[in-house]
Amino acid sequence: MGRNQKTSRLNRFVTTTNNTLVGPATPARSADAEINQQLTAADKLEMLGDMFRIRRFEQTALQYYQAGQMGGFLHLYIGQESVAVGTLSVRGDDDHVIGGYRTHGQALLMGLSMKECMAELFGKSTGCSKGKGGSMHFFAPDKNYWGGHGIVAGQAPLGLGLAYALKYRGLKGCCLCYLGDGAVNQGAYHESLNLASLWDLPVIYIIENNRYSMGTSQERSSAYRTSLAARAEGYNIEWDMINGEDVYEVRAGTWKAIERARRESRPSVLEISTYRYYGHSVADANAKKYRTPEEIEKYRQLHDPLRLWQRTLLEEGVATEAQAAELDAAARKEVAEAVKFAQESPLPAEADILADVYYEVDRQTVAGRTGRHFFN
Amino acid sequence: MGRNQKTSRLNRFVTTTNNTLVGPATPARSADAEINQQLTAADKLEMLGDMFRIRRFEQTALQYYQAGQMGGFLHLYIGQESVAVGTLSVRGDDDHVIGGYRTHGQALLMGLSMKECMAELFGKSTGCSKGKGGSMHFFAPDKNYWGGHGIVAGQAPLGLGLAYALKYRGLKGCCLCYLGDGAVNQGAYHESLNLASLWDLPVIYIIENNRYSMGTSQERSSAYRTSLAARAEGYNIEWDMINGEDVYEVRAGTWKAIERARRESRPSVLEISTYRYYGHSVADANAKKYRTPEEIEKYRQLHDPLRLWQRTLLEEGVATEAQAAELDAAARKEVAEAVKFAQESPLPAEADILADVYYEVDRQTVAGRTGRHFFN
Amino acid sequence: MRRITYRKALNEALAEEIERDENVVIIGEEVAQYNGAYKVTEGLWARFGDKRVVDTPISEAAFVGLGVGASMLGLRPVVELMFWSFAYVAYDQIVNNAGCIRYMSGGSIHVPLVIRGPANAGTNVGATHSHTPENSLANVPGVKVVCPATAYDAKGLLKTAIRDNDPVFVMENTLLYGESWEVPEEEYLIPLGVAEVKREGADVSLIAHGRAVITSLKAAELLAANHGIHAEVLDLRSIRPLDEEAILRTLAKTHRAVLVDENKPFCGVSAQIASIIQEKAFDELDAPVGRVCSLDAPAIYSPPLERIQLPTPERVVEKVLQIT
Amino acid sequence: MRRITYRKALNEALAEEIERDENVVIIGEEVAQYNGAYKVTEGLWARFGDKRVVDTPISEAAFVGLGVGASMLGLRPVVELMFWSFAYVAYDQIVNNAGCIRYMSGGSIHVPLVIRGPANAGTNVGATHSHTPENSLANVPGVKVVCPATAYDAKGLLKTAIRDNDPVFVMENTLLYGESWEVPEEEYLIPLGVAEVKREGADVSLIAHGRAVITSLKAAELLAANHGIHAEVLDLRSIRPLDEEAILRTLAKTHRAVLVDENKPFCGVSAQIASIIQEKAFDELDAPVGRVCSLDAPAIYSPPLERIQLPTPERVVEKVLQIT
Ligand SMILES: Cc1ncc(C[n+]2csc(CCOP(=O)(O)OP(=O)(O)O)c2C)c(N)n1
Ligand SMILES: Cc1ncc(C[n+]2csc(CCOP(=O)(O)OP(=O)(O)O)c2C)c(N)n1
Ligand SMILES: [Mg+2]
Ligand SMILES: [Mg+2]
Repeated sequence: MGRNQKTSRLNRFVTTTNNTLVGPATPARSADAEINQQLTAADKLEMLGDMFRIRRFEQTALQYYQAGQMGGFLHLYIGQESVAVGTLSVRGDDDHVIGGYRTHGQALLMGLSMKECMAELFGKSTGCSKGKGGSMHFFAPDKNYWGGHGIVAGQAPLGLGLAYALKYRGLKGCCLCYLGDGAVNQGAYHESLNLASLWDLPVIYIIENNRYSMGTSQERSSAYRTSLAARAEGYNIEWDMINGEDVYEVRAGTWKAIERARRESRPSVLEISTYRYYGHSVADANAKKYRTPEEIEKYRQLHDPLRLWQRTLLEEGVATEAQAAELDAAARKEVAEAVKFAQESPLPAEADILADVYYEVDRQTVAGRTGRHFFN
Repeated sequence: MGRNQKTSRLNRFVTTTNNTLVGPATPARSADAEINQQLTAADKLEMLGDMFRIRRFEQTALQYYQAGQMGGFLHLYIGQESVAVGTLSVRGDDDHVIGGYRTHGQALLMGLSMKECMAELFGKSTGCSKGKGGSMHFFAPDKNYWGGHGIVAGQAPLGLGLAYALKYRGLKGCCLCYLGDGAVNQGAYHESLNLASLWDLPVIYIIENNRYSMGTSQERSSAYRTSLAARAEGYNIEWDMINGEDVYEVRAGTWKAIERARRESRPSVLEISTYRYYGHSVADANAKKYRTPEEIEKYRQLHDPLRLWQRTLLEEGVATEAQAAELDAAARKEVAEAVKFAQESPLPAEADILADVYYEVDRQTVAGRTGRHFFN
Repeated sequence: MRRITYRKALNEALAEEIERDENVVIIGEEVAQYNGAYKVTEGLWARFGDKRVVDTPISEAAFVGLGVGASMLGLRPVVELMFWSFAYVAYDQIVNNAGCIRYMSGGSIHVPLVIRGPANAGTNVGATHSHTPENSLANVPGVKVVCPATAYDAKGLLKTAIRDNDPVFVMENTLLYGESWEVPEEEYLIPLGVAEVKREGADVSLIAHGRAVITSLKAAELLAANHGIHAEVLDLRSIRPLDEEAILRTLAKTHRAVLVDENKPFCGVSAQIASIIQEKAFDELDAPVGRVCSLDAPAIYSPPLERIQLPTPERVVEKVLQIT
Repeated sequence: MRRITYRKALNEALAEEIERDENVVIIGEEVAQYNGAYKVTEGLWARFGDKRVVDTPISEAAFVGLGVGASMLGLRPVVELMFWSFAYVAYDQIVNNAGCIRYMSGGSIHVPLVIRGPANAGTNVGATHSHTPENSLANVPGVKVVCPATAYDAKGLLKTAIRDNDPVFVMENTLLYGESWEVPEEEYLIPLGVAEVKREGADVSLIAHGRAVITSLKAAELLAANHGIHAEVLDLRSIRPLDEEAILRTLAKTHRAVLVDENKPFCGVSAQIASIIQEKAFDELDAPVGRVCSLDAPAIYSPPLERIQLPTPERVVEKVLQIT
């Protein structure tokens, strides 16, 4: 099987024997990058707050899911917060975002309220998808957030299309399209890379490499020489490997790609190393079989992006312990309110099952009133 | 669009200004390769004969197609004969072959008789697919020839499966899977590369790069850095670029890949430069629009694989003009007999429309006689 | 009135809509510089340029998905599939992304996308190239499917499809591209979901879509000439939305129906129509609804055989005689 | 008799066939080391090892196509789709390669392949994961489709499917995996194409497949208890081949039918059955054939809503009351 030559870079914290908190490989360089120098203390605190928001939101969702108050899947982002926070903290207002089914983090950062997200998980009509999409299918196009897609890599061509529309219409901005390390083996992703390069589209594919696709390690699912991102070379696309636990590095790498998209209308592929603490989805009974409890524990202890960022801010003197605790408390409060909102919200009505299928029917246009649209 | 850095190697005869017959770049080396040193004069003549067979077969098919005696498409291989002849001349009896819809050449070399191939084109029941497949769908599994596939790159996973079965069953041999330069942009091909490498499968993907997919040049359809084959690197697969007009080079490169498959059970990707003289299919009314008549003429004059090989044999003193003419005459005779056979053969019977759908029904097994299989 | 081909009618529809709306863009394999594999887009690239008429690599999943994504952000892509048969390499993008995103987003997104191309057997291109997926795609709530039978309908339906705000799949027919019909110079639109009686008759209703309409019209000729049976031919034009009223109307008149389509029979369009008729016109029916479909095997290559694999006027006549 | 779950029954079928025939190999995402996303393959990797139970990357087109190719050369691959919904990224391999190669090769190749996995809505996993493609796939001549409703049927049908020499698509149901039924210890096979009367009755026939059979049985209870109506429940088990005789037999007895399936209605399986019944049992019918399908929208997430989007016993009862 596979003959992958691992780079020490991506996996370096996997093989570390150092028992202390591991810092980024090139802390000085990344932190010194212009995009990071511009950060104010408030900006940095906001990012910490965002990490708390994502984590507390999901921890609470998990409880209600386990209590049977939600259906379907729940793919938790916990452990990966620095990726969403880092990448989206450099996003401009004109940039658009689309991703897979492990994207609560991105959604919350794109301006979706916790209330509408929590309500969606509860299947309520006040949810961001009116209770029709569920955990995998959050949407807020008015906020440049295009989902939430359940089919692995199904979003890759859509992201391409968003970038295409931006370019076609002469609009500013680019599209950030997230996918997993397992998703790179879907054909649609490759077709998309070719088109992105051939047509000079401003799309950035962000591979959140959390080392596993369900129970399958990267080594068991992908053949590669140096990295997954390097496949981009075959399409003449610039790519980068980024240490996901270093928010500065994530920001610097993403910014470079965004600049490339804006200035040259060229695509990029970024592979960001990260880790998920929970199972593939909550129902993943085998969460502990394909990796050791020690591995998970090591990540929690040594590589937790939230703790690492918090420590960075403390070390930089940007935040105090008390400020961090305040941010946490605010996040918890926001979550509690979101739960209350979700619980008190109504379910969709029975008639809603047949709404939102056809635009023309929903608007009761002439087209929507012509011919039979629904059958039984 | 595209920012491809062309290698001079693949396209070197495109840019040549030399007005004489262009020889292979590394004639000494390729001809000296062990696999070529082993060739007897008879072997070399047989290869020339095979080229004549393919060319005369297709030229005649073209006439009957234009006379309305065939239906559907007719994708001619003329101009590319050296690829099929070169690659398949090093094939062992245990090796299997599968390809796309421009594969009459391969079929004829795999032991399908001209008669059954011509009869297939005429839609007769004596055809290699009983008149059910047509030009794109020749089959002869008893001769290790697995088609003839009309969906671009649809054969890529099938070739993988043939290789998988060989390995699983502990059989010798590998699978040669042909596809075009346009086919590399189908997702299924990429998924196949990953699996081939990950599972160490003895499959060789042979990209017949004739520079166009229908009316689209390689530059307009593919983004790449150095070559299409180099995408294999992203999957840690060995790859090679081969000058298709040099039979020796084709043989040497293919042999290396076959050895790799046999000894290491590892896949390869070979990109073989070649050219087609006719339109994409005969019905391609635009055959002359997307490339200049001069370009086509230049290939015919300077790069014709049949003429080049014939000249090599003359220069080597392996063949005389008379011998070459004899081979041509034999090929023409074989074609004439094939046409006669095809013309005199019966059409499938009306009842045959519903045969060959289900194995169990065809054999009238208990399963085939249970329940309704066909509807109306 | 002038007569133009089905191909030309489609071409005019595309040109007019490109001119009318700057967000209309034609995307597909060989649609631009090559003028279209079947020449439906002939001259459009020369006239409207690179931006509006775009050649793609052979990557249906990516460019169909691109069309969906671009439509979400305000474009009106008209994606050509060289054959609808190639939809199968892009099926996930078609069903899940074109078909379900509006719903999953609670109606916050809409997908004003057209996918068009030929969807027919009968040209001896073999089983892989001869699929007719209108039945399976019309199964997907959220999409619309139209199958024009004439040049007039092709133009009017395609124009409407492009202006529609839902994904519309236009299924054409290579055997009709070269046929001519009367088409006015003036602009017109044909609503989706409105069937048309293409021939009046009182004895039996032939209900069809796409080229099967032409087959039905020929059958109606034969029935009148040889059997004194006056068949009404109803062209559904649009499979979804479906003009159920028109179906029931002709049934109320004739009390007998033969459904003709080029689908493979199992769960073909005519299965659905038969199901509707027996449910809603049970008491109107004087005989079981008959169906004439393609013979139930993958498309055969051999030209004379494939001709009879498709519904023929003779088979329609035979079926009519069985139920009258 | 012992009772085992539907999941366990499938697991036993796989284990027995792996043992019986060295060419049977299980291929799919997470089927080996993870024991299957839904645990259908639990323990098989531990017992039979790497060669016989194979984990794949998320590349359905490639590994389904690999299964087709390997089956052509003598293997009997049993490919698991984690959900049949993911068939859409492999649809070309399924329809054109599994479905058409035998025909296009003039019968010189056969494809003894099984593709199996769950094909159902009802677990709130959203529209993309809730497709039921049995109707569309059974449309393809060359393939077979079975939809077991009980553990007993699941085991017997899967074993037969693996031994069958044509491509057989086994569509299971995640909502049934945990349910238990009586299943003998001894080996048995159930032929494809044989329906089963799961409950006798003389007043109306409920004809169903997959989990809709369970719904129909519950409806029959309600009809008996509350309305004194004795419904016969016919489980098709196999969609293609189809036990048409059994359908006509129950119709000849009850003269009324309600068809229940979880497809979306347009061109769903019940459309085809309705079409057959009205054609072949026209004079037997005392009322139009009724249909109860999923409500015609993509699968909704919200759990209480999705429960009623699927056919419920109550809706079946209501439809029966309408036609009796
Ligand atoms: C086409 C398709 N195949 C399979 C699945 C089931 N599935 C959902 S997520 C997943 C693993 C994806 O792993 P990865 O891309 O690494 O993302 P992660 O879950 O680690 O975020 C699988 C197999 C799917 N949703 N779509
Ligand atoms: C999936 C799919 N898309 C489109 C086509 C139509 N088509 C057939 S051949 C072809 C061009 C292929 O070019 P290439 O791979 O370079 O092979 P060549 O014809 O040059 O041998 C196209 C677009 C097809 N058969 N299948
Ligand atoms: Mg992952
Ligand atoms: Mg080519």
